[in-house]
Amino acid sequence: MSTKYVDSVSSVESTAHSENYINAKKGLMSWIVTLDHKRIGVMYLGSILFAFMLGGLMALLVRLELIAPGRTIMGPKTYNQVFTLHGAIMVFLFIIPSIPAALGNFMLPILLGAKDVAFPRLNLASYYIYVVGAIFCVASLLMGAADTGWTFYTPYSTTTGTSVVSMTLGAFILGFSSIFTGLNFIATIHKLRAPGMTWGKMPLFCWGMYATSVIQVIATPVLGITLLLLIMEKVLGVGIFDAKLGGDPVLYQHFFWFYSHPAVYIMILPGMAIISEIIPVFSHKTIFGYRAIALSSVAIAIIGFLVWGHHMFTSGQSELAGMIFSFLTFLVAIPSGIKVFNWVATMYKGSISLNTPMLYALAFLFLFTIGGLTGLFLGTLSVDVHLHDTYFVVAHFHYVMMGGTVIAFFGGLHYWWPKITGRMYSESLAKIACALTFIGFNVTFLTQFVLGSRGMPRRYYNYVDQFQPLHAFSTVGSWILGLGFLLMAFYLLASLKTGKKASDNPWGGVTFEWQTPSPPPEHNFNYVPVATHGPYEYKS
Amino acid sequence: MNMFLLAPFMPLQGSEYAKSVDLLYEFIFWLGVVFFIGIVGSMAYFVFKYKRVGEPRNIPQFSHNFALEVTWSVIPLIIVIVIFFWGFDSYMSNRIAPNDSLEIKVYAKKWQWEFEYPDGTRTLGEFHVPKDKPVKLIMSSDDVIHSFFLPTMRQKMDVLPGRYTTLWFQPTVEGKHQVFCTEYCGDGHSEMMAELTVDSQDKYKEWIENGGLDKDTPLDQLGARLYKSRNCNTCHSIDGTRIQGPTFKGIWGRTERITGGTTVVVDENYVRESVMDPNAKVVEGYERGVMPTYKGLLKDREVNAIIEYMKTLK
Amino acid sequence: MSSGNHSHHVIPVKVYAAIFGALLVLTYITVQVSYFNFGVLNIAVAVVVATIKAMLVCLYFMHLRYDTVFNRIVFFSTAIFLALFMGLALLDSGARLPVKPSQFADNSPVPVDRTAEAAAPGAQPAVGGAEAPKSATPENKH
Amino acid sequence: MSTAIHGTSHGHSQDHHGHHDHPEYLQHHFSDAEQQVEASKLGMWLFLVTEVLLFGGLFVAFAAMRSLHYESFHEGHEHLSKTLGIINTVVLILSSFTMALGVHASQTNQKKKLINYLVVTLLCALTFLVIKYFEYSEKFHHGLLPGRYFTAHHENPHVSIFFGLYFLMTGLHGIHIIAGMSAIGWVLWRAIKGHFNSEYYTPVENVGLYWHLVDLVWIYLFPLLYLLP
Repeated sequence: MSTKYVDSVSSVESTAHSENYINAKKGLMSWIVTLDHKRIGVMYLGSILFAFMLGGLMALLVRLELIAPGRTIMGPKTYNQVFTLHGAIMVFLFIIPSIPAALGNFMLPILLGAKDVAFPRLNLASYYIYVVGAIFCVASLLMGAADTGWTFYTPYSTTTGTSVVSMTLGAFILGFSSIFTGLNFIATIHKLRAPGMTWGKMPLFCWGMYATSVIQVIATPVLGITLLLLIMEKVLGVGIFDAKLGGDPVLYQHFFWFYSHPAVYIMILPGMAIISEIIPVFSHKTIFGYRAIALSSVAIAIIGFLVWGHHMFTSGQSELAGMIFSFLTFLVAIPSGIKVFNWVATMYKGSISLNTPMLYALAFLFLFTIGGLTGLFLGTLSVDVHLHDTYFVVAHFHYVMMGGTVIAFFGGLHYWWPKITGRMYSESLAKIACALTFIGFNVTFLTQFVLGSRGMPRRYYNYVDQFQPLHAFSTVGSWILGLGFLLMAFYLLASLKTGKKASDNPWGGVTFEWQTPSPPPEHNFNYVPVATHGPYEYKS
Repeated sequence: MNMFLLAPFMPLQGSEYAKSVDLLYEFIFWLGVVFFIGIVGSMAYFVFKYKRVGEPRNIPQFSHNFALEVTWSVIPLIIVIVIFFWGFDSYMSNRIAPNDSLEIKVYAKKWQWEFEYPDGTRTLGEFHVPKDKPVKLIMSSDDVIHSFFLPTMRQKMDVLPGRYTTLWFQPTVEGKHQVFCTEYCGDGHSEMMAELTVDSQDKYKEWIENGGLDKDTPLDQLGARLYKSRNCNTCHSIDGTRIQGPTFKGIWGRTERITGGTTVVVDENYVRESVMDPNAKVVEGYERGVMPTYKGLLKDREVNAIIEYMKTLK
Repeated sequence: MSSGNHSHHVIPVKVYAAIFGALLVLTYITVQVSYFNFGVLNIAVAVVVATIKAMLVCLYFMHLRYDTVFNRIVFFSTAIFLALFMGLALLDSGARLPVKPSQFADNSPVPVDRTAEAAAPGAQPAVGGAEAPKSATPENKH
Repeated sequence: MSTAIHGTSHGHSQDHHGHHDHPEYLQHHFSDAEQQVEASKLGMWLFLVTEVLLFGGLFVAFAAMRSLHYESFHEGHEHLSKTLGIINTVVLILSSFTMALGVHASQTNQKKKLINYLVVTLLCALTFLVIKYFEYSEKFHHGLLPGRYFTAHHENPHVSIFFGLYFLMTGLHGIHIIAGMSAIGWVLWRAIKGHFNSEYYTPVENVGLYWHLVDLVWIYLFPLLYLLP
């Protein structure tokens, strides 16, 4: 156990126990202008869960429409707007900020043993920029939402009448929120580690956040310039991306995917970071291959910049470019594989307790393995030509983004819920919700692999009759999935009121956050934490 | 040997190339199953075997094993490189069309495909090709990016405005094959389908001789088929609801007010004129310049067929 | 209390003046070079001179030379990512040129913007073939 | 990294500056001044990375469009006046020089010089904007505008793309100049109020870094737009 350097007076600790970051200051203003990374994390958590509900609603509408060919509940134009909003809200408003900005903001400084992030004011600014960006996206929803898909491909996006400018402006602003979070975390990890915490003693969550922040800082500006060029293309008709005016639509795709593929690693790396925290604690065993997992996070971050062309194998790209991108895509698959092997190896000869966070971690391993392996189909040139832009791709990225990041996010939420709120949630309800989510997810998306292989194209409002049974099956799955999340919302909110008090260390973890009261005091620790050993060293 | 276990997963194998793609698809699939069982199986086994009972005591705390980690890095690396080369090889073999292939020009425009044969025959929404002969499609778009997808031939290529992209296949199975548009292109994206019919050599010759017409089908049935295949249904409904153009239901013989005050009776001449020159007499309340001209796209017999079909729509 | 550690490195004014002079000289050079037409070489010279000037500003004006190693890595990694982006994005810009007629047997011109014709009433939709169509995306004389 | 461990045993007042045994500029969550300086400089360098990549995107678009429409870009480039470009470059390099001297002055505790150099830098930036204003008004006058607003006579078809990119690149650069000027103004105001000394001059240094980057971007913009035949 990490020795407390300054033996704080026990009386102080007990009084401090009741005084924590939530009740340290009262009143709405104390939340609105807070500089405390924990409060900003909680505010982010509330906002992204709201965005998740909104995006999830859109998803249920899409699936409901597709239960039968032809018109079910909405016309083609509305359907296109709903699936565009589903994509844009889920990507820009939920999944990119979810783990880094919500859980990361709360946990990173504590895991490092720091009092706060490096630039607290920048952290608050990042949240308010997120809110402004969200307002622009929701405003676009009200003024005839964009119907271009979350990729805004030109020349369709520059010629459609819907409010593409408002949505792209929203995404442009959200980009800055993401940059500031990344910038903040890199400075924090470099400069604010506790005394004695070398890079080798840092918890793997911080390694994951570090790799994610590197991508956020380097890739997001290119999204900014891409959306700026798109807005100028639409407003001034500059003609860079519109073939009729002499531009090149494939150039837009290069610009867009140069950001968007690293963006999918911004999504998955934090998920992996959480899994690297959960599995050792619930197997009561030190992580297997710490160095391999840490370095593969950074490797994924770097190689992630080389592979964007695999989104464009059939876009009229030259065969040479296709070959290069296909080869590099396979290289980036290796670090992900190494991580999965290391997690499974960690469980070998451990003492595994199946609490809810561990259940989510196991679900992550199951779903992410399928997601990763189906990526091999899409990385292979000849098979991708058949599968590109079909439901196979939809299933693949849902398995990796939802089965991976969202499941890991909820695993992390359950893992740190006692620390964030000081309350325990009902374990039995949580297990049911996890089972529902797992079953609903597989029913919804396993069928879509088959749909895609049989040639069902993506973003189709109406489809030929032979696909109807699979679509209906997938829609039923989405209801089960929706039910699972509803149940989770219920018992988590209920736990705020009726949950029993959480102890400092409910799961027996050895990283810093379990040695401070839950919820933690305003300056995270009542003593100066010193890292004397690795993050997962258990006394066997 | 091609016992293709995953047949229900994939559409009909319409060409030899389709078979080679399916072989690679199957290889990756079974490889995935092996890895999946390995990972999830051992995970499940560990959860079952090392279930925590009471307080965890004397748990071995080994943290890495260099040899194991190297093996499970190198082996997947070799496997993925093999998959890469196999995929790249079959991709390249299918990118360069043989010289003697039948070149068909394909024009994509918002929500319909138009085909133009070397001898000038033009069809809309359907095209015929001879069996066992390479066919090369030279495609370009008139407005936004579309994508020509032939599932049964495992072929897909985006269709870009302002330049040509090509795609070729050699069909071996006769019959009708579905064509989809797979690059999102607006409201009618899911309607933008076409139909490839693979005929035997002589049947194709006969089809191409009389400019892609069906001799025997009665006019109103042909009209009904053309109503769908020529995409009239995208703008003109037959159940009375208004889309972008007036509905065909009960239109025959009705007098319509034309923008500019004059009126006209919907008869053969008006329909023929509106098909060939849509902006001549536009019914009041409808926009000009929306309906594309069908001049050169519909043979006289086909226009008569549509007229007969409209007569049946009471 | 100020510990004279390395982050407070003070560069003498003379060095700043020298760098300033060098920047002016380099600007003069790059301007003079632009008056002669060396074809592709011009781009190379322009970029090289600009990079030298940029390095001078970075190392001395921005103290990168006396800064922590990590800051240097951070700044020069942008050059790598930028080169990666430009290189792979423009790798096949040659393949994506509006296609020249010679590439096709019946040398049909660059795809014709038919909607422009179709919209114009009564215009015969120029469909490939011999007569030169009025096309909105004219050929590119490279 | 000497970290003076001092147990601030229980939560102290939350204000940032008024802290009895710490220099007032030190924020509470940093253990000492040097850690704060290095963190803020690292943060600034990371921000400069995002700026470089933002403009980098524009350079990639410029290169792509130039390779596609060489003649149009050549014709568009003829309309730009080289002399104004040269003057602007010299002005910006001068402002970069005076900014560097300003940082030097703040490092050596010379408040008077710091204020003078900052004022000169602001003036140079202003002259840059004025010259830019003349260039833009001349373009507006001749109708050399981006995209659908391009009304000038042109032989090659895509000169409007050149001016689209010209206005985008120099416009975005101009916005960054204005942002830089307001930052320098803020630092000037704090310098006048005597916030800076040889121990604490990080804001001056960071604003200096930002200003040098703006100059750096112009160093690349100038030859690509004005000089390349």
